[in-house]
Amino acid sequence: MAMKSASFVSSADLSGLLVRLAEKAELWVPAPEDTAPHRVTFRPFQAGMDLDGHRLPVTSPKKLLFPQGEELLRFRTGRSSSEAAMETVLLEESADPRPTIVFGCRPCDARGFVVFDRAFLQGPFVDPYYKARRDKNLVVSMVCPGPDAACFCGAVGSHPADTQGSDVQMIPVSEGYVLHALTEKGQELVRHLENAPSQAQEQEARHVWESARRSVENVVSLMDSAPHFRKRFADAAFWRLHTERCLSCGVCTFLCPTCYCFTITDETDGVQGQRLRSWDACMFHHFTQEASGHNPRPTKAERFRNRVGHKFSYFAEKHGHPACCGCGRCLRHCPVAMDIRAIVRAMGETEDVHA
Amino acid sequence: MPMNDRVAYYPGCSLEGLAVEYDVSTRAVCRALGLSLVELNDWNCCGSSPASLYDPMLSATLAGRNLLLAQEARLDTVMTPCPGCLKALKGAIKTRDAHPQALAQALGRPLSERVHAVSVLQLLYEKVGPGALAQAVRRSFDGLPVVPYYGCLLTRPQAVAGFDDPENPVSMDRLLEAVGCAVADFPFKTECCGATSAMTRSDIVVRLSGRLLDMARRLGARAIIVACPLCQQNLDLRQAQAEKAMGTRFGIPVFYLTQVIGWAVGLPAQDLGLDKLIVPGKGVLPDPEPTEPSES
Amino acid sequence: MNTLQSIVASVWDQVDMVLGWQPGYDPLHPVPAFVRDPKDIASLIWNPLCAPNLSVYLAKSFKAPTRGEKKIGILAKGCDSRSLTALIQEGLVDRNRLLIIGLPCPGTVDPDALTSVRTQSGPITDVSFADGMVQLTATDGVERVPLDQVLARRCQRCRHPHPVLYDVLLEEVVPRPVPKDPFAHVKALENQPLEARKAFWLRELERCLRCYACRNACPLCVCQDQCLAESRTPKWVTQKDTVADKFLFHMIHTLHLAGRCTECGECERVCPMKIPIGLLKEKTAHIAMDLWGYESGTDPAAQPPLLSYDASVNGL
Amino acid sequence: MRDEAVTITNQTESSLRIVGFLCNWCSYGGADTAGVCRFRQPPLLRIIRIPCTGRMDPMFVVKALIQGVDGVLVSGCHPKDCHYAVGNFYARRRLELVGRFLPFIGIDPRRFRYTWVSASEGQRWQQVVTEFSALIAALGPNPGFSAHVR
Amino acid sequence: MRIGVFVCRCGTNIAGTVDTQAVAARALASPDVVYATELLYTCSEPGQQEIQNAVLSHRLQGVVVAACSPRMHELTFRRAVEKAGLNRYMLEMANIREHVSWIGQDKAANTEKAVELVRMAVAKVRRNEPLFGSQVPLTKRVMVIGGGVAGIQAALDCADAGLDVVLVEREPTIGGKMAKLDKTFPTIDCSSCILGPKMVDVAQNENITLHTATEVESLSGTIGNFTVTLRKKAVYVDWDACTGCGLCMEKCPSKKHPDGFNEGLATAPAIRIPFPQAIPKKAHIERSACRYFTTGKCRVCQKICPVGAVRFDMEDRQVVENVGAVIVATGYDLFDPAAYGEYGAGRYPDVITGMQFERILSASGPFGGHIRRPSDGREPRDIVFVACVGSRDKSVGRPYCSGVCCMVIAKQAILARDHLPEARCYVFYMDIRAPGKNYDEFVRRAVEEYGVQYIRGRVGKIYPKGDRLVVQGADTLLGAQVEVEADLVVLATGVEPSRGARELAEKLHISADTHGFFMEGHPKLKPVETNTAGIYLAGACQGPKDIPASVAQGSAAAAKVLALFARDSMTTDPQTAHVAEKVCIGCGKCLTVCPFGAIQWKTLRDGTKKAQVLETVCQGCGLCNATCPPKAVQLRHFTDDQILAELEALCA
Repeated sequence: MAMKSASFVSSADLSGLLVRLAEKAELWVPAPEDTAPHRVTFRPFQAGMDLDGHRLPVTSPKKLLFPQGEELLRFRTGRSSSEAAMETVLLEESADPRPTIVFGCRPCDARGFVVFDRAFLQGPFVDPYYKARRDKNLVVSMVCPGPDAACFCGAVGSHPADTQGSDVQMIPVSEGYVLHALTEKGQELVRHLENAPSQAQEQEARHVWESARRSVENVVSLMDSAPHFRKRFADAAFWRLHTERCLSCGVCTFLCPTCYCFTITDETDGVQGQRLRSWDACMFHHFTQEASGHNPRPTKAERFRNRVGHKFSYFAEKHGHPACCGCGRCLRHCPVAMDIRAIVRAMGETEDVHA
Repeated sequence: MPMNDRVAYYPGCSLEGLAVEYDVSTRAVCRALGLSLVELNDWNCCGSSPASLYDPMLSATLAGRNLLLAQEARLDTVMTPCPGCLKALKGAIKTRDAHPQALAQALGRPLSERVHAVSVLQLLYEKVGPGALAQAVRRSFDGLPVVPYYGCLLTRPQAVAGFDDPENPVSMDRLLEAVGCAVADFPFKTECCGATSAMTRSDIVVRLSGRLLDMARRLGARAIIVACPLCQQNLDLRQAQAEKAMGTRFGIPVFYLTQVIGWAVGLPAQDLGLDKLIVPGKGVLPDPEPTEPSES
Repeated sequence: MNTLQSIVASVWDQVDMVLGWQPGYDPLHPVPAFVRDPKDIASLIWNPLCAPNLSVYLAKSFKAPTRGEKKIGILAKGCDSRSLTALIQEGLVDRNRLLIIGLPCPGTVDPDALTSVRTQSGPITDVSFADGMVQLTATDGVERVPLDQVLARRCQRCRHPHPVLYDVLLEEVVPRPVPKDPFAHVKALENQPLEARKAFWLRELERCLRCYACRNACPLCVCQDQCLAESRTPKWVTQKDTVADKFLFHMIHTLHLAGRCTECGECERVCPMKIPIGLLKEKTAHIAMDLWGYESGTDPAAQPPLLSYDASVNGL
Repeated sequence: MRDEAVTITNQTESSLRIVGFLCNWCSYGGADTAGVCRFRQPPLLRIIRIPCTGRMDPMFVVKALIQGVDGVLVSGCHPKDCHYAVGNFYARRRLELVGRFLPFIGIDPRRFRYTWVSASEGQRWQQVVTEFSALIAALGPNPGFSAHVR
Repeated sequence: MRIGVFVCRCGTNIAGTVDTQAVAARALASPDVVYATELLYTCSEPGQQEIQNAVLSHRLQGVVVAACSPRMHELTFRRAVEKAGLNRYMLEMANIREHVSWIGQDKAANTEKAVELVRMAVAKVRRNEPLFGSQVPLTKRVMVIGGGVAGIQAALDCADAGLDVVLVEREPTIGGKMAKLDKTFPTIDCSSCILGPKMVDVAQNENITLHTATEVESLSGTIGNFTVTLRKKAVYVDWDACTGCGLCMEKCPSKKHPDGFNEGLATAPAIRIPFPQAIPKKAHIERSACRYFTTGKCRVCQKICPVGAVRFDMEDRQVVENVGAVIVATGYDLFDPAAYGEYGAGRYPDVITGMQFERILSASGPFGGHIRRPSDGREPRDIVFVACVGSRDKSVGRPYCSGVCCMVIAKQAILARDHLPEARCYVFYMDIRAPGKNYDEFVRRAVEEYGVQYIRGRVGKIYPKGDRLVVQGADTLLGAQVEVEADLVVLATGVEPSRGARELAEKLHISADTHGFFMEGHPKLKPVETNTAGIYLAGACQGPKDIPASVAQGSAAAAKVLALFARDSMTTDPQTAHVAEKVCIGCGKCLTVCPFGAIQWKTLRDGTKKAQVLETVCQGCGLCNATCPPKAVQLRHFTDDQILAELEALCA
């Protein structure tokens, strides 16, 4: 892979670097929770916070580019004093977003933004709200120390050292980190860092990078599941059986770095109000609830089928890779450990399940 | 009412003095009927009427202490023959239910819900009962006409006493019938005998007790059966005065319930203090030697 | 687990299906199992990691379908049996359709606590339990942790480790002793000043994602698809991502469970953000006990306090 | 009384608000009676008429206080006088429960009160309103739950 | 939506301490408000006209009137907007008089408050919807439960108006307590002479279906359409056949059974006609007394009955009646004086109750109308009446006054003196309660003309002395103990709810007070209604009453029923609960809490259960709304959104 420029940051200097970055932009890092140190979440950086590269954060950084409740515009109904009966609606665009930096996320999280970009930037329509944020955003990912039982990036065309979606990649080495700029934006950041990595450090980095990539080589791939899905689509029994224990909550989709579905509501308060775009989840009953009262996806079976279908069939065929980065949050944090990998695999299995 | 066979015994002051025969006969009868009385250790005066007149809480505390003694002796039922003491004890229990904290504070520790007080009449009626008593009879009174006199306190005020009909009680009637007495319906069974006015207004006592004796005579009673030291005293000790005032002669012996029952179950006279009576009673008592009851 | 298998086998002819647990994607995560085929009985497991309260699958919109007139067999820990009892109390589940297999419970493990006390970091390949210890076998070695040290909070305060309602009982595990004060956690928070309490909840609830896992995992939250928190008519809660709105949702959940909550702690267990929302319900349970001496899910015949009243002038 | 009213009137610059949920049959009538008798009351209270305290969902109390209303006052028929026989018996339990719950989430329980006032008790209504208003004035504004704490 | 706001000055009542002009002006700032003005007297004819004009000229869809209390004029303004073509529920009122201008002097603060109340009202009306009551057809039949004088009166009034009436009586004959009375106060006219004809009317009125020896088993349905299940008890005589000749009574070998009609002072045969004027005049068998039923032998009556009407195999049977309204007139029973041990009632034969004395006085009574002592049949010389036996006495759980006893005693004392001029009558009383027309005069006559001795005080004890009785009591006027020797003592026993009143209340879904008397809809304004629509009360079942009051209430209840049936169908109040079926989760909590049984299950085609509100039964309390977890049940006009809108308008 071509590396435009590189730099070395010692563990000691890291927090200094973070403080400097925090002045330029809204800086989010994976950090341990104050109340529960063993639990890591993405949070705005504050001085003294130490970034945790070992545990995979519970939440993904998507919130930064895709807020849970994003104000699209404000409105108020007024009245031209002359004719009381004349009502007018005054609109007001929301303010421009500030620049942001995601620092120290995993390659899988960074790859989540690739899925977002396809949906919001590379489709027939460009989403102005996402674009505004994305343009001012920088992603610094760190090579992953190794997958756990729930991880499956290897199965979805990625690996623990993947560079897709990152502007800069950090590679942990003995006394610190080697930073590789991968994009123009990345250049910007790395250029301002003085000391370049030594030969030895570069070598160690390459070694770390390689072993990380290889760590998932012999994982069963889920890349080409679209045909299996089509085959199973009408197999109601299959979906009922495999989703029986699902609680139909939103943990999987809300924690997912690639889930970008949303709903739009007007929240009025007297004569004024705001138009909100908020996270929605295809696992919710309301997601497809129609005004008539009819719901085309009445049970969790149809809803789960849609989630699998969207990630591994519809999106995959349109864009060449699944709408999934294999971070494993959806099963790791699921109340009943629903394993989407198992279901996608089962779709392909020949024997027919009829409960 | 739940009673375990061991019953706390609170004699009260009168039973140590003028009503000593009530005390001995009560102990004797209970023993004979298989009720083991445990006299409260270090019991104190119930406060009687003066205490409650002066300060209800004082009365409740004085009586309450005795109940507490029972509680500490692991005894739920406190029996006292004296209706005066009974009222004080039951009064304390009422206070416990109404103002538990207040009483607990006064007593230094809470008084258990389980502890309750009964008269010897209630004890015999509910724990032994007419049926069992009839079984235990060894000297039947076969048809001796008597009237039961409950007095004013034993069943009143109903809210406190909570036993038998306040105005027309029958428990003593039933027990006396069980030992073979012919019990007349005594309309004055709960009328006042003059009570404590004995010292200050003996004329009242003589008049009221006189009416009782007169009614008893008109009903052909040969004995009056009582359950209260004060009543016994007024009817027995002052019978002569009543006779003088009314210019007539009654000569009706006044027994304690326990004496009559004691005699019926065959206890010897000395165990019952019969010699303590002013109006001699031996005469009216059936005199056969105690017979073994037919079956028991 | 022979005894469990044999019990299920022994009642098999009475049931359509047995709700139990089977191994999940790793040893730390057993998952709910719906056994409809006797050959699957062998796959059933029962250990302190079998956390999910299976009664959630009985009354909710995603209730497990059953055919025929036979019963539904269900494995129930102490807390689960309380939930079942509450569902029966409210007529949401028909007692006669249930065959409850009671499991005296040693307490369940909080995987979060487990990871926090682990010294190794390698993926866990096996977990076993013996005389009050949890033995973790990982790729990088074996370590043993006392069970009491990694118990879920709900289990530290459990008053009914022994099932309150069952048809068959698994006499195997000895249930753990009942704690002195089950409401110690509630009181600990109450001992802080008013402002601190408010700050605590604002801090905790700000993390809430409104993923509704707590609601969906709650066996007594039967509104489900019609939950007031998502309703637009009437509109109690907005879509705004503010702590006030998140709070309103949790208050709806809490007040709807007031006098009904069986303290199974599922809401807290399933929260991906690990917000101690169980405390809210525990407080209402505490109040119900104070005011009416009522403990939900302990008497199938009892009427929940908020669905009944005291007709005396000064009563409550 | 008079001074009471005045002192609190001065407080209204700080725009304190009490919302009252009154049952149509007893307490709303009691408030009317107080008005007809010209019983002076502080101006903090805004009354919402409901048919019966049985209609009172405890969530109304919580929502009001979370949104920053400074005080919530619920009033209905005296127990046993409920126009619907038992509405206030149910309300009594629900309101007592929510009242005891509020401090747990850091809301000052003194900001919520429920009481019983009959249609004839104008005097009593004046007393209730005056006392509660004075209390709320003393407690000052209720920040509600919009404030983010980190 | 287009909303108009009308702020009333109410002369100076409001304008005096509220800047109504400012309130109107600022109302325009609220959403959807297109017109706002102040008016001098909004409730006046011109005021209402203004509103109607504005509705038309500004095409208003909602109206807010800021004025007095809605309890005062809501109806007025609803009618006004209706005249202008709006639905009456598109009106909201802001109470800025009773709740603002009259309770504060600070004009600034008042104005601010008024502005906010208007804002809240606007927010509410924005959420209002046109509501329409539903039409319910009426079953124009009425059931009267209880055949005493109150029930008879109600039945006759309804029947005379052409209604079908079903009269249900528990006893084998109608007539109730009044039939037992000898004379009535204060006119001393003969009870059976005035009641008898009415009883005959009942029998002869073809609009009245009479069920005697019958009890109500259950009632279902709602106003306009009730279904009542009755249980006709087996009387072992075929009443269609029985001619009431009474031959069976003569021949019945087991005659010595207490005669209930004569209060146990006489005996009657096992097969009997209650009394000569009984309606229906038919024989029935008292099972417990009958030799055949007790020993299996006899059947004499069956053998001698000329028409062969006796049926030993008869069994209870159910009858179902459909009616549109129910009048409950179950009357009263008398207190059992045995509770007063000291009076010896039951122990001393010559201590009797007032009702027993009525029978003694009655020419059809045990002694053919001659006053004699039950014990030895001697004529009493001294008769003592004791008042308030089971009245105004907490200790026996009867704290209330029975109302009639004072008059009954006066009447009985007068009659006693009439029958036995030599007799002396004494009355122990607490107070004399004689508030009715000519009542006090009547009592005075007893004292002044008939020389009845009234002693003010309670009786403490009654005891026998020889063959007489000594009545011992207090004379609180003399402040002395008194003892009166008497041959006969009459206890004026108090009035209590009739046996089984509580159970009946449950069956009818009406409420009873602590003593068991049925609860009227409102103590002053709804004396004959209950809180259950379509069920009315008459007579002593609602509280102690004398004959005139009972008759009056009987007619009043009848009037209510006639008013109800004046239409062919009725319009219900639309402010009721309503279930959004899609949202309802079928948890049934609303069914549990509804005080009126107004919610029932509805099973959909797919078998799922949903709650369903019976709008005619729903009283609109909203308890179900507050209880429903997903808020599927909404109380119309007080929905969550409407209340929340008011709340949010306040927070804004």
